Amino acid sequence: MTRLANGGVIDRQRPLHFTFNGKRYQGYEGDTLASALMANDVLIVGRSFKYHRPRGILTCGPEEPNALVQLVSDGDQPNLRATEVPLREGLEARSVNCWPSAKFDLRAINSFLAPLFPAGFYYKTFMAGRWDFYSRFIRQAAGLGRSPKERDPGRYERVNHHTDVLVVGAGPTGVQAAKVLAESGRDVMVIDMQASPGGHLLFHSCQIDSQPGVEWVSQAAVELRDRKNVTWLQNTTATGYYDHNMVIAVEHEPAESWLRERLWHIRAKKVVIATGAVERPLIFPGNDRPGVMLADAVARYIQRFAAVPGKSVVIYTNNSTAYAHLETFKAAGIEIQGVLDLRESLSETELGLASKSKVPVVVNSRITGVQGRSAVKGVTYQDESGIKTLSCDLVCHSGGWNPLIHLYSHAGGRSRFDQESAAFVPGERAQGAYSIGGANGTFSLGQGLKEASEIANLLFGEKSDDSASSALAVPVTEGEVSYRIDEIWPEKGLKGKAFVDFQNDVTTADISLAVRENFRSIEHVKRYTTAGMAVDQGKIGNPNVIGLVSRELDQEQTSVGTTTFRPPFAPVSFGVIGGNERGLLIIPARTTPMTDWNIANGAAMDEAGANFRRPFFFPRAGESMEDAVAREATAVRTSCGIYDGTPLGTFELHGPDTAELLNRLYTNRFDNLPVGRGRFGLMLREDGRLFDDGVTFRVDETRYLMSCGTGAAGAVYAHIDRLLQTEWIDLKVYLVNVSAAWATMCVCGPMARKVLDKLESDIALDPSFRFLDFRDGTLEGIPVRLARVSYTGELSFEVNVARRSALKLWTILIDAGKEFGITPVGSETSGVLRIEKGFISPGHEGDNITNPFDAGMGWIVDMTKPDFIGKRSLLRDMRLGGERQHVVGLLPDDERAAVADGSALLPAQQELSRSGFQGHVTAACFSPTLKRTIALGLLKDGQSRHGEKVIISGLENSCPATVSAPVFYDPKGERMRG
Amino acid sequence: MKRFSIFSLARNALTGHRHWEKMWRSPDPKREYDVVIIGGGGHGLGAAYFLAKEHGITNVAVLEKGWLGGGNTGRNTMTVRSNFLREDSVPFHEMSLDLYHQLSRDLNYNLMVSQRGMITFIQSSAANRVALQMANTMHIYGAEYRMLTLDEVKQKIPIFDPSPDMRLPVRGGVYQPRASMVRHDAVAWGFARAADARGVDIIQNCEVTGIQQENGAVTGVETTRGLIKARKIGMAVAGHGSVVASMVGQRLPITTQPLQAWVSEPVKPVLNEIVVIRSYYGTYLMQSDKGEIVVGQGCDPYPSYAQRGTFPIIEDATTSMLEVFPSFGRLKLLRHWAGMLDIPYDGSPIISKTNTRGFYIDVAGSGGFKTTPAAAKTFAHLIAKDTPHPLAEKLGLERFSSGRLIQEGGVSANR
Amino acid sequence: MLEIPCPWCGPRNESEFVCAGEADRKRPSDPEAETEEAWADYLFNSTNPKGVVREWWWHVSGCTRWFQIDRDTVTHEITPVEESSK
Amino acid sequence: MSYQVEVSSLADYALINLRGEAQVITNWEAALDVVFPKAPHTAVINEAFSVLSLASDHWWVRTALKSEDEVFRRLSQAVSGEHAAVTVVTDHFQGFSIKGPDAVAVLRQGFSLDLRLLDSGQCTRGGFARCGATLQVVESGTDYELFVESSYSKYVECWLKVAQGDTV
Repeated sequence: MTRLANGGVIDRQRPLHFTFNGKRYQGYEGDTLASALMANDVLIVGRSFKYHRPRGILTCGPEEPNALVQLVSDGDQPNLRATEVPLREGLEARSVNCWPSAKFDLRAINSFLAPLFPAGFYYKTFMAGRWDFYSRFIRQAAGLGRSPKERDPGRYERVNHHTDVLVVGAGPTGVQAAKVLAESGRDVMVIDMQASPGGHLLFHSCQIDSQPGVEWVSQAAVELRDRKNVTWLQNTTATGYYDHNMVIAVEHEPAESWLRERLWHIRAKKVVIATGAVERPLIFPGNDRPGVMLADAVARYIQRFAAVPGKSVVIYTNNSTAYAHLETFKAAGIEIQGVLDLRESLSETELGLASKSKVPVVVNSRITGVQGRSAVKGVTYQDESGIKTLSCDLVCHSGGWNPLIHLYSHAGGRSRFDQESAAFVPGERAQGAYSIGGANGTFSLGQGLKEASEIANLLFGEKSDDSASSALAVPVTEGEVSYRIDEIWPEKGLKGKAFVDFQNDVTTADISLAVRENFRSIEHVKRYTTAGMAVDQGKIGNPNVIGLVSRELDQEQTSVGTTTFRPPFAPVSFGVIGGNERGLLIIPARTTPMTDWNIANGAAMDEAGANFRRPFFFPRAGESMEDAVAREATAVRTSCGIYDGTPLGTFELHGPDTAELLNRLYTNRFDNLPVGRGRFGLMLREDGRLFDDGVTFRVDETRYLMSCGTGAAGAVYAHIDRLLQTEWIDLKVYLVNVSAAWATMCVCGPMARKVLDKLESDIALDPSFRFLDFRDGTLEGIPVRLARVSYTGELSFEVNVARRSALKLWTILIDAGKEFGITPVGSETSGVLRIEKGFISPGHEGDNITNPFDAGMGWIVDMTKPDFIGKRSLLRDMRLGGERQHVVGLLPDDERAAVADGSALLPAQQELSRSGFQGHVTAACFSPTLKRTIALGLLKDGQSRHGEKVIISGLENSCPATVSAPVFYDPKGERMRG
Repeated sequence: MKRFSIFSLARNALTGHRHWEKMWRSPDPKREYDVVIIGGGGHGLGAAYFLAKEHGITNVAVLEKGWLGGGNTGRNTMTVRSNFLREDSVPFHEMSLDLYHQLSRDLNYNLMVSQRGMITFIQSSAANRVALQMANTMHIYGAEYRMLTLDEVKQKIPIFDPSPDMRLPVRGGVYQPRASMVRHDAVAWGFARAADARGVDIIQNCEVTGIQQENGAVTGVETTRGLIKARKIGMAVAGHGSVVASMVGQRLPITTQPLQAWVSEPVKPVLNEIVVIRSYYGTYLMQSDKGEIVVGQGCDPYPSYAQRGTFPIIEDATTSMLEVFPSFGRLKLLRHWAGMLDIPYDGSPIISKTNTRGFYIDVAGSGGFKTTPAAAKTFAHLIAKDTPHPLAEKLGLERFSSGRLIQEGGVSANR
Repeated sequence: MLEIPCPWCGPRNESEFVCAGEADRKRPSDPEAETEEAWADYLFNSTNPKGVVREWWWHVSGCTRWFQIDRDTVTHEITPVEESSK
Repeated sequence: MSYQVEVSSLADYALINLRGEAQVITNWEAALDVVFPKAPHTAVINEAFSVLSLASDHWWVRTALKSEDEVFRRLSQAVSGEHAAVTVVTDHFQGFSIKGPDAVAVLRQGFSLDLRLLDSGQCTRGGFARCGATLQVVESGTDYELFVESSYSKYVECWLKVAQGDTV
């Protein structure tokens, strides 16, 4: 293996040094790691998954199954295909899955134990004792490369793009199709996996319009790229075709230097799939030895990289394409020992090419073995006259070509087996996916260019001669060999391992075993043998598996069918899929005008509903949570507290039918709510369970202001809007979300009125301002709406102010309240205050199972109303009766007991019994006001068990407690109504 | 049925593995059976196995429209757990876990049950409360589910490397040590082989196109391979529950929605436990024995029978994964697919009689793989005895007309 | 990723919408006249067809309008439903 | 290194949300002496204010902050007694300006809708990042104004900074 003195598309002025498995080598700019290794005579690049057989490079593209490397120098990435790794100065890579080295791998012992490892052996053993014991060893042997250790420093981006036509593949047919479409004025996007346009013409010499093919393509590409209606991306792989012509693509080398990769969501009206085809291997014993390569790949290494994998070659083929390479091999100084052709006869052109290169051809021949273990020494073959040998250091084989129908199949397209080209080709098309050229099973370049020239007709039914310009004449090609193939399967019972899936070490014997054990569906064969389940996803192996299964079952290949093609076409980094949504961008952190103030004043923040961040409590130096909560709760009960109620949902409802709507939404009546007053309302789900609650004010005759829980706001808005727009379309009501327009500050506690009195205001705060009244006016000149709403059970004023003046008024209130001990209060504290008052929270006591009667809220349910959401289900609950879980209070005998939310409730007698489950604690806390632990819970038939003893059973401890009414403080609510 | 073991492997190695017998027969359907099971996945084949093993009913046919194990049994993420909220769920799922741990021996087929344990990250006080409620309920039923401090989480999962400015900082976790991973295909193949050996006919490529009735009782099924008579018909067709049940005019409280899963390329072992990142997008991931990182997420947001999913689901799950395992950024997605789940309104399994006598349904619920052996055992009991198994008493359709649902999430959230 | 035809805004990506269930699931005008069976059917059951279903969709991030489409749950082919025939 | 675009918060704007059917529209048009835009994505812009069409029965009137009360009053009185909704929503939304040659390179990361279809002067409402937004096209390709619910303003600020490619 050497580097040719000249030729190849590499920059010989720019040598690049790299290390592979610890040894230093040198390649050139334009090389891939694979071509550089080849030019440095490195033959063994890895070990196979199960038998750990030495493996060399097989192909020259992303379908490479053997040359998988760990790229230590670029983020320690595992399982990269050396054929896809552009060579860089200082690149460092290592083989995967072998120890201590690729040349000498301890686990090669597996090949001697191979008879014990047929397909699916692990289903038939390792059953003594637990699988965990065996899996520890198996997991060490499995897995190819190493997962990266460091955090991925890469930055990524996801973008959305729309185009009329997306062309996938910038080979000759793709570029010609793009030209025709661009000239028709449509918006065209072209994406191509290679670094530069040309497709297979980058690797093969062939004339188009009497110009070297690759020049014709790159010239056409340059003209197209400048057009306004064309977007062109090289180094970009189309990885999946999704619903409604959405194609996901990954751009590997974006122009923006700070981006490592960019993910494209491309919505196209039509998609032209010009992704070409891949060569598939033949099946013969020893076809996995290092030095056995695909014929087209060797031609590519010579043409593109001037790298020569061997000095003397035997070519083994069942089709015409190998003959086109004879000249290339000869010109590279490779001695061709002979062409072994499986077919009975050759065509004129094939014979002509062989004789022109003076190459001996043997027809009707079969390779029966490859000599040499870690390098090829020769082959043994059989023809009419018996077994013969040929010595060589390189075997090039070609079993035919497979159209890349992956994207076409993702789109939902059906494929069929075409006898003539012996390959699965597109059949019944789906969505806007159209295949042309190699991807369509059209292996003649001339024919492919014809399809491309008629693309406008194919996609839009426009005859191509309608458009005037001359560019649409079909380009003329010379130097093409017409494709001929006879698919001939090897006889059974050949000695030696003949591989079908190189990476997962699946042989023809495994396929026969699977069918013998009655795994007859192609999906069963794949899953039992793991053929096609490796990193290359069966790109070159699957067609042979299908062929072997169809022979074993004596069934047509079309009826055997393919396994499902699943995205991605080629592996995609999780980094680019995650885009730049890291840290704070993964889900929004919604804020209020007081958020920064809260943080600045030492709040311990917590996650509230609907992505809001809110203060949990405000610890002072040295205070535990319990201490802080006790201080804050005591302040609200005895002097004055202030908290930020802005995250609550706030909706304006306008219209003459609003009262009727509210009557249907809430369990209580709202049509008799006078202007200037609010009313606490309970909303149920249609199945009668607690949904949300809150106060709704009547602002004027036909305008109401509804507030609802933070977490439920989105669901409440959707619930009301759905009913208005799909069920009760005759109700005249407009629903307007104004949640973020208002900031809400609750000044609560016995001193609340005194704090507000200190401020200059036109709002009278005397007792005529009754509980659940609201009044508009100004505080310190700032327009506000004061409302007497209380979620703490104390005297409380909700100060609602426009966002623009919120922080200013908040600081005024804090200063005014200093002399009254005003204390900022967090949600943990308001939780304690809520439990003390026994206020029901749909999120805690509701628990998706409680109806209002279970929660002791019968007082708010007006069953005389003709209908409201949930009423019919309440009638069902009442009619069916039976045991229900009721909300109860719980008073632990040990007043200092620590009770955790979620603790189970058991009958007093047994501490722990399977049938004893009676319910659970929904909310527990130490009440600083009552100086004891209190809790709310759901208990079977709880309302008839007040005074009874139960056991609160937590994970760490359990304690006896007495069942009580679910309210512990100011049951009649005199303090908040005062 | 010849027993599998290392000795059978060695014996057959000597003769080039040419003498292995068929795992299961491919018989032509008889004209009549005592019981016909529609659906050849884990639940259907398992029910047939338990009918034969525990109830002595062997004149049974399992009808599969495609290839056995090709439905959700072949598409899930191999996770088996019993961490649930309700007292009617925990014992049922605990039985499933117990059965899984003896199934390899019972079936003489290695299901590769690895007890990895499952850790759910706790990233908010609300998540903490739910975890405690679950832990307490499970504690009552003898299922260990304990809270972990942040240090314990870091010590169990070395690659857990949260960034400092994490949107929802991880404060700890909750851990079910017995949660396990099971090789999904092997469940279908193991049950199929054992049921076939006991005389059950497994008939593939046989789609049921209609169900015949006479005055309110089933009499047989019309299939693409002819009419098959039977007095008892069991339906276990995850993803097609509504389609088959409509053949007897039975409407069900389920919607069919895709549940996607995907794998990375195989790498050396880096992750032992099954990890759940609930608070962002409800993402869960684990590393298979072969070395692939397997990731799953909640359902796609609309009903579909297309057996493929929408890409943003993978994007959301990936952002969550990278928040706790940033080193996975350079790891690559290898393949993604989708199963079709019958999502019940309350998220719990439905194993029930119906309005049509002799027609029984097993709707696996929003994660049918973890319930496979328990559902199969209780479904067999229901078919054989026409009364529910004690642990499946509350799983009937009656719970919907009585309104006493077993609320484990499901679709109840958005109705 | 579906592209949903909003009657007002034109075709948009599925991420802008919420699928709001089967259109033939109408709330009974007089719930109390419904039997327990019929009420449970309305609350919990779905037709859930494998094929074309008429659904409500809500353009929550766009014009916030609720509209109906016919969608094939196997091929995801979508045809708009005329406003009047709702 | 980052995209060439300047992002800034808008301050001098007032937004008045209008909901109403045919008969009230003529009252509003008379009150402001302007014909309302009726087709999707269209807006009418003059020096005093601009009227944005958001849905078949939904408009925004955008004006300078100082004339918020006066315009609100004129619009409310024009429809008193009618079934219509006139609401000041200035504080419910936070506006951003995104200007520069790479404006689309930033916006296309957040909007899934086809930005090519929106000419200068047009507007639309659509999914943006994880919060949705109302977009006004000042100059197609280079000058856009974006309104998001104000509880998302900190999130959108951070989003725009990261989308610009700032190596923060």
